Amino acid sequence: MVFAGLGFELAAGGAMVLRGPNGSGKTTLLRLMAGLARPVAGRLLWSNAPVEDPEALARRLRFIGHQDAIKTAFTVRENLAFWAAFWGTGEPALIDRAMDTFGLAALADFPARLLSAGQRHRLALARLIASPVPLWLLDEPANALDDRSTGALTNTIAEHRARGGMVVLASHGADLVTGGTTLALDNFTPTAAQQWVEL
Amino acid sequence: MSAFSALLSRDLRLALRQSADSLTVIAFFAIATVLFPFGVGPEAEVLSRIAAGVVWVAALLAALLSLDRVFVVDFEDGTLDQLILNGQSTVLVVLAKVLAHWLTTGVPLIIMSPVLAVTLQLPSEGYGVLVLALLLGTPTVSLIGALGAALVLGARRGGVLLSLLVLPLYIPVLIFGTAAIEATITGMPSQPMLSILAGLALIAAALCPFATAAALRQAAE
Amino acid sequence: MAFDSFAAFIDMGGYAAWVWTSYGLAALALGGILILTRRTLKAREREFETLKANRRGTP
Amino acid sequence: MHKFANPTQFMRIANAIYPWIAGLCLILFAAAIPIALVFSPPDYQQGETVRIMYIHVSSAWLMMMIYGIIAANSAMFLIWRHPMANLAARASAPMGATFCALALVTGMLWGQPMWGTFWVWDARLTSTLILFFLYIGYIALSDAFEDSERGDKAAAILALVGSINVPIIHYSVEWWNTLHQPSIMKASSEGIDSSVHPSLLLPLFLMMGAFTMFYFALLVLRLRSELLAAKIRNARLSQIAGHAAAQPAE
Amino acid sequence: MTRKRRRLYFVLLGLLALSGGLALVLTAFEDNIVLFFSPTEVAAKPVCAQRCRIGGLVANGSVVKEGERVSFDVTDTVETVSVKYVGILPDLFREGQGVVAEGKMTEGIFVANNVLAKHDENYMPPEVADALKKSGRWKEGEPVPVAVVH
Repeated sequence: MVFAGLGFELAAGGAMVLRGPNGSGKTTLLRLMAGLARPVAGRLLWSNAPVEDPEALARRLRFIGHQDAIKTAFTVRENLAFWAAFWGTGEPALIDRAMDTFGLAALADFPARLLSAGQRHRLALARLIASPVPLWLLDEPANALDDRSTGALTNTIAEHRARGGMVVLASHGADLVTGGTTLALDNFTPTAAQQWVEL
Repeated sequence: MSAFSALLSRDLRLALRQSADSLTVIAFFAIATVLFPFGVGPEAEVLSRIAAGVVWVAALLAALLSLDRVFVVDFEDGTLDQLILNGQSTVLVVLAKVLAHWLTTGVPLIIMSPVLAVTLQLPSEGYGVLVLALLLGTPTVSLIGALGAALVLGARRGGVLLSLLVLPLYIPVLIFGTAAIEATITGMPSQPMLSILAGLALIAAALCPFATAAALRQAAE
Repeated sequence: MAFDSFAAFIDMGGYAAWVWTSYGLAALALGGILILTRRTLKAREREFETLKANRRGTP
Repeated sequence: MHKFANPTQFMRIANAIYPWIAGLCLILFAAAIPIALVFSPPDYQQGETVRIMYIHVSSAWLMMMIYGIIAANSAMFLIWRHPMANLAARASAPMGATFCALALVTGMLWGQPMWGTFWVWDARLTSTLILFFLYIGYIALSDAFEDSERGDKAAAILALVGSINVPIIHYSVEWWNTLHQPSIMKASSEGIDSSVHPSLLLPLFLMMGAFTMFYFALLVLRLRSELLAAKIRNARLSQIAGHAAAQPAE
Repeated sequence: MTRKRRRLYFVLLGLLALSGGLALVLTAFEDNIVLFFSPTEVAAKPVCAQRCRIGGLVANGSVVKEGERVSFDVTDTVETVSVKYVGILPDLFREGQGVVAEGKMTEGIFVANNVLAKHDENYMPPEVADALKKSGRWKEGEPVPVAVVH
């Protein structure tokens, strides 16, 4: 058991920052919200209705985790174009904008295997713009990013929220959002007594 | 369908860019087959008796070699999470992956098989039915193999475990695949064996994708 | 009683090797899995008791 | 249903009936062994080797029944996530593998004197061998992951897929021209038809009953053991969580 | 497409494929996938020029033994094939009993290199078998008219 007794809601244009030490369940919570994992108990609501169709939920959200999901044999543009085609979202113009935003335009036709860790992570984040959806779930998005890219990410999140988008992000570093709520996950760590489950 | 066709074309392009991977499988198929004349002796009579079985067994082992990588690369670089979040169905992802695997390993194996059968002195009546049997049998190999590959994602000794899980399930395909060829050579009708192979492929196509999708989802969990 | 003598019983109508091997292997298999199960169970019971005791020991 | 899904409740019932199952198992063995070995007559064709049948058919019956139990429990585990169903499947698998091996070996020991060969590659024997590999694969897969829950689920999916083999084993002797004799029992409107004389059927039924009770008695012990293993794992995890909580937050 | 719809399509498609596959397999089995050929098939077609198996009943009065050399006829009551064999016979081998022989046809005679005995699903003590035969209610190789367990 990672956490218990946790509840929150997020309105359009809202943002929430998950904070807590290692192992407090930030990644687990994000994956639960994405529908990649199932909770032992508890439920997920969208517009006050229980999520009964995980696929419809998946169409409304983008999850960017620790792994960048990049094919190194493809170029930067091909990587973005594949995901845009796979999700059936986005147009070529959006792909260009995504690369511009995260400073990848000059690298568009470079094979991804030549990119540095930070550039790869930017390529993963560029999917947020190339294939737009309302809800972004970001797991430590500022990891491996330099100051300029962090600034770009902060702006992108602000623009997304201004258009009514929602963001949930796990972070233990710099503030990427202004005026969002903060959820300290270590407050919900089960007690030792709860852990000692008498099966 | 956009997810299906996008994934299929991505896998095919990846296979083309990294064509060394597919070539390794074909090379393994050739080497494994060519070992037999050295093992059992070069007498044409002995070789032609075992030719059908040897080609089939070598094709199964070669396919097994490639199955290891069907999902594991996507699993390790985080692509699998994104593929599951496709907004349509995980079964579509599985079908695209299986079709891509069949096109990139099954088809080359089928094309290679008559050449290798020549080195094993397969009687001339056998070639047509050899290709036909492989054509009907290799889709089952890809379908069952994808299930095995999804089950062992993240396991210790995944490759060895994969062969333990998958090879027993290949036995029916092997039995009827070789029986079809033997029947033709001995002047019996091969049609019943071929229709069993087709039936097995249909049954596998009906059952395996669902199980594979379930296995993938719980591997990502 | 299907046998005239003890020797006939042991001989099993000439099939002693097959019959007795079968019964021997069955006894070995059933006995073996019984012993293994009990041994694991005992070991886990002991381990669980130690863990419980340790837990009471620490607040 | 949910009453049985609760481990504490389930084990209370299981432990209560355990002495009865174990006692019944002992009584059945005490009756079956002397009748099978001494008091039952030989067969008119196979002579004394018919005594191997009592072990062989009982083992084969159990390997099929246990696989059915594993598949049913796997389905319950995957659909409703009942932890007890998972433990029952895990606890049964090694026994299923044992009985499957026993059925194969006694079949060989019977085949050699009667058919003239230890082994033929026909449908019944081949599909039984596949079942044995499935059991081994199930056990290997469920233990192959660092995260035990992942192993449980992967193995459950494998068990469900493999269950397609069970009807193949059962019907193989009727579909196929084979050395293996047809089933000795057939359900019909009049009850169960059997081509076995009652004097040979009695030890067979006794032995099958004894084997079945042996399985259920051992299942209770193994469930107790699996449950303890889960509790130990949980206790260890809670210790680790306790350590983490004791450390200062980052 | 809604989720339910999509699921329904997938399941229907799966069921269609499953029933199609089962139908193909089962009709193929009707066409007699064989472990062995019957004497009628051997007589009708030029099978067994290479290694194969034939199966049937050992014809009554056809067994001739000279040490390890045995010759006997295998019949399916329509056609008969003569078999030659050198080696040890299984204990169940006897006249009227089902056998399977592995080998190949040479000059109209089936030369076996292995003989396997097939036995039926009837089990009974010898006294019962004798009594049944004496009363004429049963002949070896036929289903037994007794033993219905209710």
